[in-house]
Amino acid sequence: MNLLTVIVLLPLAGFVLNGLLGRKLGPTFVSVVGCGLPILAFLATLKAFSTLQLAGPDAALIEHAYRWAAVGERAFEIEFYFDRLSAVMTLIVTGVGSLIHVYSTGYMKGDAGYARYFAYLNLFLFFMLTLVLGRSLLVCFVGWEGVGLASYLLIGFWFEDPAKAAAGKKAFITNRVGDAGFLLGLFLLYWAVGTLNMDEINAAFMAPVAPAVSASLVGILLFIGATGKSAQIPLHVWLPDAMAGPTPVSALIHAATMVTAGVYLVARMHGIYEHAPEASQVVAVIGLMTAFFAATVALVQTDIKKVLAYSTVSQLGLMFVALGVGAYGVAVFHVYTHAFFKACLFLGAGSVIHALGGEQDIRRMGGLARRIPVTFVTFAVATAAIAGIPPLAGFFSKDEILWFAFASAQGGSPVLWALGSAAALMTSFYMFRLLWLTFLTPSRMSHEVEHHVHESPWSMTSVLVVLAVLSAVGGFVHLPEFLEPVLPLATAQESLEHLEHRLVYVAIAVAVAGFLAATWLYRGGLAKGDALAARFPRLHRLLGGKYFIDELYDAVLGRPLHWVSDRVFLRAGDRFLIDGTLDGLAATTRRVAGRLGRIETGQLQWYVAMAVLGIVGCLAWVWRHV
Amino acid sequence: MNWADVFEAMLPEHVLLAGLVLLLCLEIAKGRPRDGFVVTFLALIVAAAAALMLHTQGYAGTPFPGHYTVDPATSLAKFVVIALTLPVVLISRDDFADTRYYALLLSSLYGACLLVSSESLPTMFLGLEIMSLPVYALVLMAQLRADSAEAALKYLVMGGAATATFLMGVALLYGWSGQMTTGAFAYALASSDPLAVAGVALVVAALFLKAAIVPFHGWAPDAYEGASVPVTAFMATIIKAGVLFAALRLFAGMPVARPVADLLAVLPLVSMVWGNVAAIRQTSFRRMIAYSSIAHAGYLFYALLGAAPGRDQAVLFYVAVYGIMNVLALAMLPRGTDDVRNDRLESLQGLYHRHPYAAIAIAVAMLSLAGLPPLPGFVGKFLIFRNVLAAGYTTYAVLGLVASYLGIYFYLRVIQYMFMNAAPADVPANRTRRLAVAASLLCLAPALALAVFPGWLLDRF
Amino acid sequence: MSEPMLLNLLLWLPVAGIAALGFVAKGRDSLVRSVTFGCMLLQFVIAAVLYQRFDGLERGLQFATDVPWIASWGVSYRIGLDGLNVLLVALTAFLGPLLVMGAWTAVQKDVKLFHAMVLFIQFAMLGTFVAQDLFLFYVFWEAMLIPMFLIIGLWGGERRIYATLKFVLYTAFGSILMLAALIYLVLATQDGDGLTFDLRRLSGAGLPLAAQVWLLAAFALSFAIKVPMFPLHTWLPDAHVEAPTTGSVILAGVLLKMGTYGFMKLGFPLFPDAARAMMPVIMTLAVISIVYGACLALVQDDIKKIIAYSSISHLGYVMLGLASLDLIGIQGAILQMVSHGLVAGGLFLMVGMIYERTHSRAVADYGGLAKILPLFAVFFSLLTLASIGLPTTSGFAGEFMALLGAFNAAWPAHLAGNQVPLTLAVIAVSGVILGALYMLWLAQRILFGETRAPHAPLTDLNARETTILVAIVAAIFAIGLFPGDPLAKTELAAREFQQRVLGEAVLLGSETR
Amino acid sequence: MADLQVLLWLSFALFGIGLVGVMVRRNALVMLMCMELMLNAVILALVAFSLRTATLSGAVLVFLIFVVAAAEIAIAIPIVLMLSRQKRSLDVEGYDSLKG
Amino acid sequence: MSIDTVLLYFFGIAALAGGVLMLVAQHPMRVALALIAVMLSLAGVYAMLGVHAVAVFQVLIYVGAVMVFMVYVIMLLDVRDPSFVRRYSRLLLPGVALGALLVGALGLGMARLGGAPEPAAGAEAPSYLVRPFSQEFLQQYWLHFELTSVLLVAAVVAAIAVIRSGGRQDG
Repeated sequence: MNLLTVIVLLPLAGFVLNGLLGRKLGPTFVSVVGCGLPILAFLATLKAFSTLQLAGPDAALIEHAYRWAAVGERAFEIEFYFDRLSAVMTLIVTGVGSLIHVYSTGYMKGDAGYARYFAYLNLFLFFMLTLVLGRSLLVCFVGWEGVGLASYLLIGFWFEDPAKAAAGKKAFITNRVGDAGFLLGLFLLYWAVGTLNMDEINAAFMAPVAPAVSASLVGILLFIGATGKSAQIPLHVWLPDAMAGPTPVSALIHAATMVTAGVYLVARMHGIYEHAPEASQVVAVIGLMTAFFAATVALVQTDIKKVLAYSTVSQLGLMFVALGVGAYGVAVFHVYTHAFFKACLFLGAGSVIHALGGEQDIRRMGGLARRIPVTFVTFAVATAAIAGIPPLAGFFSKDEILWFAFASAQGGSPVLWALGSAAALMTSFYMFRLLWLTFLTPSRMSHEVEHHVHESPWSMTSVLVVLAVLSAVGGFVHLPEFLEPVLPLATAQESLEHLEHRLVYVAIAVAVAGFLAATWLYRGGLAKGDALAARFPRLHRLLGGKYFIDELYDAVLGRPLHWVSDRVFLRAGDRFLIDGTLDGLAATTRRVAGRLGRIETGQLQWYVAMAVLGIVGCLAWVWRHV
Repeated sequence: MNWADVFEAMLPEHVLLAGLVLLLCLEIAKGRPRDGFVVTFLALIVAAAAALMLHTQGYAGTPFPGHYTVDPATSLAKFVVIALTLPVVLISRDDFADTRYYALLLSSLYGACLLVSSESLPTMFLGLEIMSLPVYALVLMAQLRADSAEAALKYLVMGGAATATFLMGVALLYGWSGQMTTGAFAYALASSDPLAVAGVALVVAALFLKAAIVPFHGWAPDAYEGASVPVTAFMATIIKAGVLFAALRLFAGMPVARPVADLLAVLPLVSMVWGNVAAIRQTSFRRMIAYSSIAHAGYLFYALLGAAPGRDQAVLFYVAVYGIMNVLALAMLPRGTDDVRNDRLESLQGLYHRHPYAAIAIAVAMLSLAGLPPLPGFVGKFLIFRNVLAAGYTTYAVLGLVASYLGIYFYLRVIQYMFMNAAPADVPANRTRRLAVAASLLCLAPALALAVFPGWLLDRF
Repeated sequence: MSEPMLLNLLLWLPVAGIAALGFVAKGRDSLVRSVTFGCMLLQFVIAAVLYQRFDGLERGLQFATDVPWIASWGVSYRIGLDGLNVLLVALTAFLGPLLVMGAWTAVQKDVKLFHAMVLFIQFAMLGTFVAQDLFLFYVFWEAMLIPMFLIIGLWGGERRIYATLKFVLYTAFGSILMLAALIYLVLATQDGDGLTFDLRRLSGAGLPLAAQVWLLAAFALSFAIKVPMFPLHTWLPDAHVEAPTTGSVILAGVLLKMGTYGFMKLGFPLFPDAARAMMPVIMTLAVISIVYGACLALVQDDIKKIIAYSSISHLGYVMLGLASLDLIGIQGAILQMVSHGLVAGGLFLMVGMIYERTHSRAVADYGGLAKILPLFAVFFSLLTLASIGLPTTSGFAGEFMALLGAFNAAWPAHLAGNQVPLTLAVIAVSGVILGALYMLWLAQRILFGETRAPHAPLTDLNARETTILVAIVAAIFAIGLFPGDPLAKTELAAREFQQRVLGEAVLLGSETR
Repeated sequence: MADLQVLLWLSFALFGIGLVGVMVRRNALVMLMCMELMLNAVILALVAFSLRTATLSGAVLVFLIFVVAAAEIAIAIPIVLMLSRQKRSLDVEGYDSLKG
Repeated sequence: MSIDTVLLYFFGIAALAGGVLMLVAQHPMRVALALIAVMLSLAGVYAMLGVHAVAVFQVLIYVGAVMVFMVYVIMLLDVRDPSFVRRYSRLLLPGVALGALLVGALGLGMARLGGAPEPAAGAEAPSYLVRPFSQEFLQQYWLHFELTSVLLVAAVVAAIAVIRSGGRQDG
């Protein structure tokens, strides 16, 4: 049985069924199909996973679906590839995905676009599975673009609001910029290696005779694709805006799965990066910058989802730091833990928003701990996990990242470590700030809102609980070793190995420090924080305005493009130069026509004169040649 | 002189002459006006049949050696000329009731037939005169407008100048060669004797005058506009055809070398541009057709640049198609009492909604004249430019094609008026006349045949 | 029925349809529509059969007819299917019935003439594709002008006369020079057997390079105007905007492909040496078209204009793929032609549908249509996605392969050491971004946001319109997901094209490795 | 025997005078007479060449020209008469209602 | 120089003078008389050249028929017409210049002939007496003889048609 194909197609079936029939057959049908098929996919993945486990550590299941196209001797095959890396990703996608589908049945209850929502969500799963299961870059790219599409559709799910529709468009366009880089890399690889199968490409780069293309160039191009999808500087701008979508979507797409596609891609193509130190360095530096700057922005955000969004960006940055220093398995490890706690956080935030009837501003929350206890507890666990409090999941993965950032033989350096730790510190700080302001401080809610606060239905809370548990214990699965047959372990510089334990303590200290700082500042509510902001107004504005990157892009790219298109191309080029020339020629012809008409005066003598002129001309012409 | 030969070889001419005589008798006997039409029509049919018969029989002979020759090609040309007159006669009946009109038409046609067969310069001279003289009167006979006499005088004076120029050229050629055959001209093409080249130049200039090549074209727009519709049709087709066939006889298969080749290229090229451009701003349909015919005369003379067999083929095909289309367009024009107004292009506005058939027919004619495939005009254009290119005049060919491009606009403008513009408020309702429809069918059928099977005509060479 | 007859039937069916229309009494408009539709449908069925029976592995013409036409010049009525035209013939026949359906209620004026013209242009377009004789090709090529002139000029918008004259005069200029070059070519390549217009025998390969370059330039001018390539594109927006829906669909769906088909069938193979020499120029223009068209689409406020400029951009990919002279690129170009025909045709049909309801094409007049016209929004989104080349749609297949070809062309031997193609290909990829930018912006403005429309109560798509769009979307996805089948039909021809152009000179990247 | 050149010069001069007359004179009748003068010039040339080439055909053509000239006048005069009646003038410059 | 030559030159000069007179004479009647003078002079030239037949017909047909007709017409017409008063059209100067150019173009070309061309060798000078001339005409140019009749018929019909249609217009 073509298990992998089935895994991919199950959500697609959900999309088709919900899309075509959902509106007619009602929400129950939609829920059953929408949740059932992903769960089936998850079960199928488990089955495939067990098969894979039996096959041995470095085995891979390869399934040929069909031949997309063949040109000459070259064929573009649609093949699915299931090794341990894809297995982990698939499990995350189907597992967390299924949970979020279940959660959504509660969250989206009663929405007019219920069927549409589940259709989109299933479509997303389909493309995401295509992405992680695809053997060739082409299939991967199909999924890559497809998840962008699903993301676009879901961000703009409530399209009546122009801002939400615009956010969707922004996400898509920004992703497209990255996709262009991906495409370029893909083309280059195809030209150089002659195949798009990722395992073969890796093998080619591992081979003694490397392909005739700069691995760094290809690496950087693919990484551009990754920055788009994974919201890294400079293409991170879409992710915060993407919070316009329904919260489960943020959890699934913009936290747990899609945004980690970039990490997956780089990890998957590690064969290239291992031979591209420059590219790796770029990956690390960009990742670090993203981690740091996103964390600083998250410090001052007041929208609960925006905080989480920047936190996601920051965490993704850390993953790229890991990738950049060659710790591919560690990066995937963080993807894995991050999927749990960040999904839990988002869903918790969703639960809060649900409880508050749509309120997202943490300045108008507070004191929710007792009102919605399940949400609070799960949220707190996840917060602790992301902050890196041991022994929760986030601690393990983050600690390893920081260690390899410091000590990796493939580009680790104290600077990476220091700034990464600073980012971790800020993470801890803003997450606890969020926890305090939302749940623990005295209520700042309006009376009416407060009156309606209620705990979410079991379909939502149960998911929260599951995720919280996973966030708590997920770290004990030591993924890097498990992935070792696929993704080689990074090696630490021997001279630094003795520092490993000390750094663990530092990491714990950092997490605790963040917690303490947040407690100190926000335990009493907003006042202290606002006072601090007032003391550094410029800095606060800079961070609150997200470094004004959007405005910068608009001024540097958007407007000039528009200006050039409008003024130079349209007005000067098309209308003035081209059409102007042609219209001018036409007008000249008409004018000449008028002149010629005037030559025809009606005077017979003039006609004769013209004729005589002609005769003289004829004679003169032939005489010249006699 | 073999009388049987004379009879057979000149059968079409004889038939025309017989018709002419019969018409004169009718005129004298004061027969009913309609009889003139019937006699003419029958004479034309018989003459056309005779010409076709001579052609298909492959008859070749010289009833008057050195003066007059008949071969299949000339018979075919005669057939074309005579057959083209048929629709002209059909659309004449409503305008002209008297027999004199038909007598003049037949005599002019007789002249054109002479030109086609002429082998000596005097014959050609007489042919030209017999062809032209009646037309001066025909132009004037348009009773519908006051300007006809003016048009006739202009035509006459320019025609007279052309005659004198032609004769002067003939005199010089004669002085050079001592001969009066068309061969004298053809040989003179290769000579560099001053007499010969001057003679050639003058004869060519005279042909240009008759065919209205720029700058000899002054008379054409005025004459076309001033004449009545059938006469315009006759002038635009038969007269032009006659002149071109005369030119073919003169060049007689001789290759054209410089400087005469430049003469044959430059002025016609100027004509194409001039005619096509000047037509853009015209408001009178016939005047526009006149400018169009100036341009077309340019294409026709271009054909002479090419080598011999292709040249005949091109001219014959082009003349046939061009004539058919001109007659078709003029036949389907709305007609009424106010000729000046009916002649305005604006009166064509919205024609499609009033007379769809007429509009479509005119559109076909216009597109064919513009040389757009799949209409036969394209094949004609193709033939001509193929010859020019084959003769090695690439630049001239390209320029000529570009000049022909200039013409597309004003033909399309007519279509635009008929199909796309709304009719003016006070358009008189003109009934489509049955004879005009018959004439149009006489044009459309061969046009269709030539579009689908151009080879039928082309392979006859 | 014998196989060649089938192709002849396909070709001449519209003419029969016109003749049949002649017998329909005045005023019976729906009968006119039915007759035309029946004719088109039958044509589609025939085309489908032909497509099925077409054997991609067989060299040379299939379903060929060769009857002398003007024997003395070697002109024949010579038609046949080969790999280059089989897809385009199928596309044309596929769009035919949809055109008629699309115009079912939109055209109320001069219905008979309209349908006659649609049939006529269908005839001319099919003829251009199947013609295997240069003369015949030219005749059909030019014959397209007349019906298009009338379609735009009679049933078009306000500035229709300007637009239609611009279209015709632009196009005719190219054709005139092509005619000159065509005659020159035929005369220059004349051999002992006299003239021939047989496309299989004609080749300008023996001519000196300078002559070839001139001839190719003349042909290319004509084709480039039709494509249209920068800077000869300015007729297209005007023509599209003013044309009635049917006209736009014909233009975008098939007519523009004539240009690229011309390059593929005539321009490059006839003058291989010149083609190789001029390839950088052509590639540059293609890339400029991609970027320029996309940029201009960005600043338009008329829906049709946006799609019109997007056509310029999309056909740039076709030219890029062709100019790459790489097998994948060529195949991609062919696929992109078909894809663009479907996508742009579909988009124009949709614009027509909404225009029929509101009589406005201004983007600013619309908003939030997704709320009031959900079905419309779904299809519009799907077509938008296909237009921006989202994977699984046909747009992706074409664009992807064309670009991939361009990359492979970056290092073929005939341009050894030339970094220009690589640079160009990289620039071309930016079109992917710009394409998403303008199309999504368009979709966002009209589908999303506050509900806004010139007339408040709008009805969603009816069954007829839905059928049209379902057919188009199905085709788009069929090609996008399974391009292998069409590509298998064209591969041999694409390879022959490639070999003819490259000659003995070099073999390509994708072949040598 | 007179010098051929002299006769030719005379012929050309008369031909030119005729043409100039057509161009510069306003009176329609004068115009017609000038055209006759042109034909006379041609006749002179023909006669001269006939003598030079010692053939008769030139002279024969002369006779044909006589006939044609007469016929031309026979048509031209009525036309001019018509015009003079219509336009109340023989001034050719006034005959410009057709133009453009 | 023989008397013949003198007379020839005299007639030639007279013809030229008559031609010039045609250009400058104001009244059409004078122009007609000048034209008659030219024709007669030319007839003299022909006679001096020995081409008697042409000379005779020149006088008979041209002067006797054509010009008499012309003079009648001139007398018929109103003399107060502006064209009788103002001789020249606007194109006087350009016209004269063009005429001069034309004569120059024709004449200068002929001047390159370089002396009198030789008559065809061995050809005996034909007789231009009326009798051999008529024989030649009727044997060689029989066709043209007949054609002139067609021409004349056509011309007559045309003239009648013109006059008739004129009459109708007035009526």
